[in-house]
Amino acid sequence: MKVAITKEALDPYKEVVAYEREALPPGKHGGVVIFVGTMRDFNDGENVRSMNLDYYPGMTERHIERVCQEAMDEWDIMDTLVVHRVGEMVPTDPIVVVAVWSAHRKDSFDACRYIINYLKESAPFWKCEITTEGKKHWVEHNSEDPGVAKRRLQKTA
Amino acid sequence: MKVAITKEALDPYKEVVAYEREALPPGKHGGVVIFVGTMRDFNDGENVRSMNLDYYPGMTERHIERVCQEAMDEWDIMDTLVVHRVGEMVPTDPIVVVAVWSAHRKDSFDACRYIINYLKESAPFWKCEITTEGKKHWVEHNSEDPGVAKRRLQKTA
Amino acid sequence: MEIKVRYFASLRDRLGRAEEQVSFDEETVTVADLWQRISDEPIADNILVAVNMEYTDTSHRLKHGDEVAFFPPVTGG
Amino acid sequence: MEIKVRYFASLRDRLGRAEEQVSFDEETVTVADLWQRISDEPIADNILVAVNMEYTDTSHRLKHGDEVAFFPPVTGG
Repeated sequence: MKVAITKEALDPYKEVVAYEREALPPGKHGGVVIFVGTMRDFNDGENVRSMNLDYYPGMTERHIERVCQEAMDEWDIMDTLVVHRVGEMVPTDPIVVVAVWSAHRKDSFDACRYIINYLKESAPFWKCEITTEGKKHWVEHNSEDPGVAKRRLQKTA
Repeated sequence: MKVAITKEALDPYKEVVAYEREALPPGKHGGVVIFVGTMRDFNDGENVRSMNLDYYPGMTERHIERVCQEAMDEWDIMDTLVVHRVGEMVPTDPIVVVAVWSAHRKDSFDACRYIINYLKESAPFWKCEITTEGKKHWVEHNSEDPGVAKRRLQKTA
Repeated sequence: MEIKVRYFASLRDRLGRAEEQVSFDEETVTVADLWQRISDEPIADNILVAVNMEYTDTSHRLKHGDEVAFFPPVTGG
Repeated sequence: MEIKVRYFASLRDRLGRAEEQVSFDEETVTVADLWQRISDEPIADNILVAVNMEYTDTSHRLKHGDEVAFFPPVTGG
């Protein structure tokens, strides 16, 4: 299992290939399910130039690792990789890659979806939009489901 | 939509990057779900050296394209890519890559799984194992579910 | 009428050929008639047939220029 | 006891600092007590708290060397 946060530009497939070579026994997994998340154009604020993603060094990794371990416990999978970019990024930049290796593809699909749902909804990241004038605007709610993060935190607390 | 069959060694991520650059408008998709299928070690026949995958040129592509179109109709996805290797291959070789781009990750997961299930269970391919002595042995049944291919064909007929 | 016939996988190996042309003088020819010309044995239960790359069955009536394929159950990729 | 306090995202911007050390002479100190030392305003309903990188609530009792973090609701990656 590998969880990494990077401030550098993310090459998702380089990460997958490197980790597979390093950590997976050759010829044992039947497949890998990968999700690559990319920064979209902004639909609402047309004067937004870039996004700055804040995180809590140490805590963010720990909680992602825990969710990957949950996935390893829940499904019959061989290994997981998460590399997440933080800091300033612009539309079309890859933000995150999740890869799940398994002998059984159903399990890798389910596990990969579980991990990316956590990352997108509940992981300790904070989005800040930066306008063309250089002003910062903190995003208040998760774009997909504003209630999810809070519900999960209440459950955890 | 792109469906390709190749006799050459398959570099799945090169295919994904090239097609995304060529066909996807930048900054519009929020993510891509990818499945890469790899040839596993043989568990049963230890004297098996390689696999030869047969297909029906023209029919195989047509039926995969139809299933990709079904996925485009069923889910809110932007584009699909399938590249499938045929001919002789050895364990650890990538066999197939399926990529589904979407603004909504749930839809890309569902569509990608639908397409790979078809490819693995019902697409017009025939597996032939080649022993270390160079003998050919045609695989009789799909490894995951021997009944699926036949059921689907009966339905289609 | 002229029919192009193709065989795949184990059936191709068993018949010893990948494809052939078959000619008919009759006007009404089905896939079953075609198989009778190809082989002395009855068509096996599990053999699948496609005409012009679409799955069909042995009652399918052929026309000039059709491509007919016979193959064992697919095993997926 | 010494407590390390960290702030993230909009809360860090609002307080104008990313982290600080806070000392207590008292033996019994909760997260709520800590917040009182940090700010004159009551803690906002939506502010989350973690002690040693685990989510908790303001009734959590602190010990020497704890790292306490306050932050707004996470928005995901």
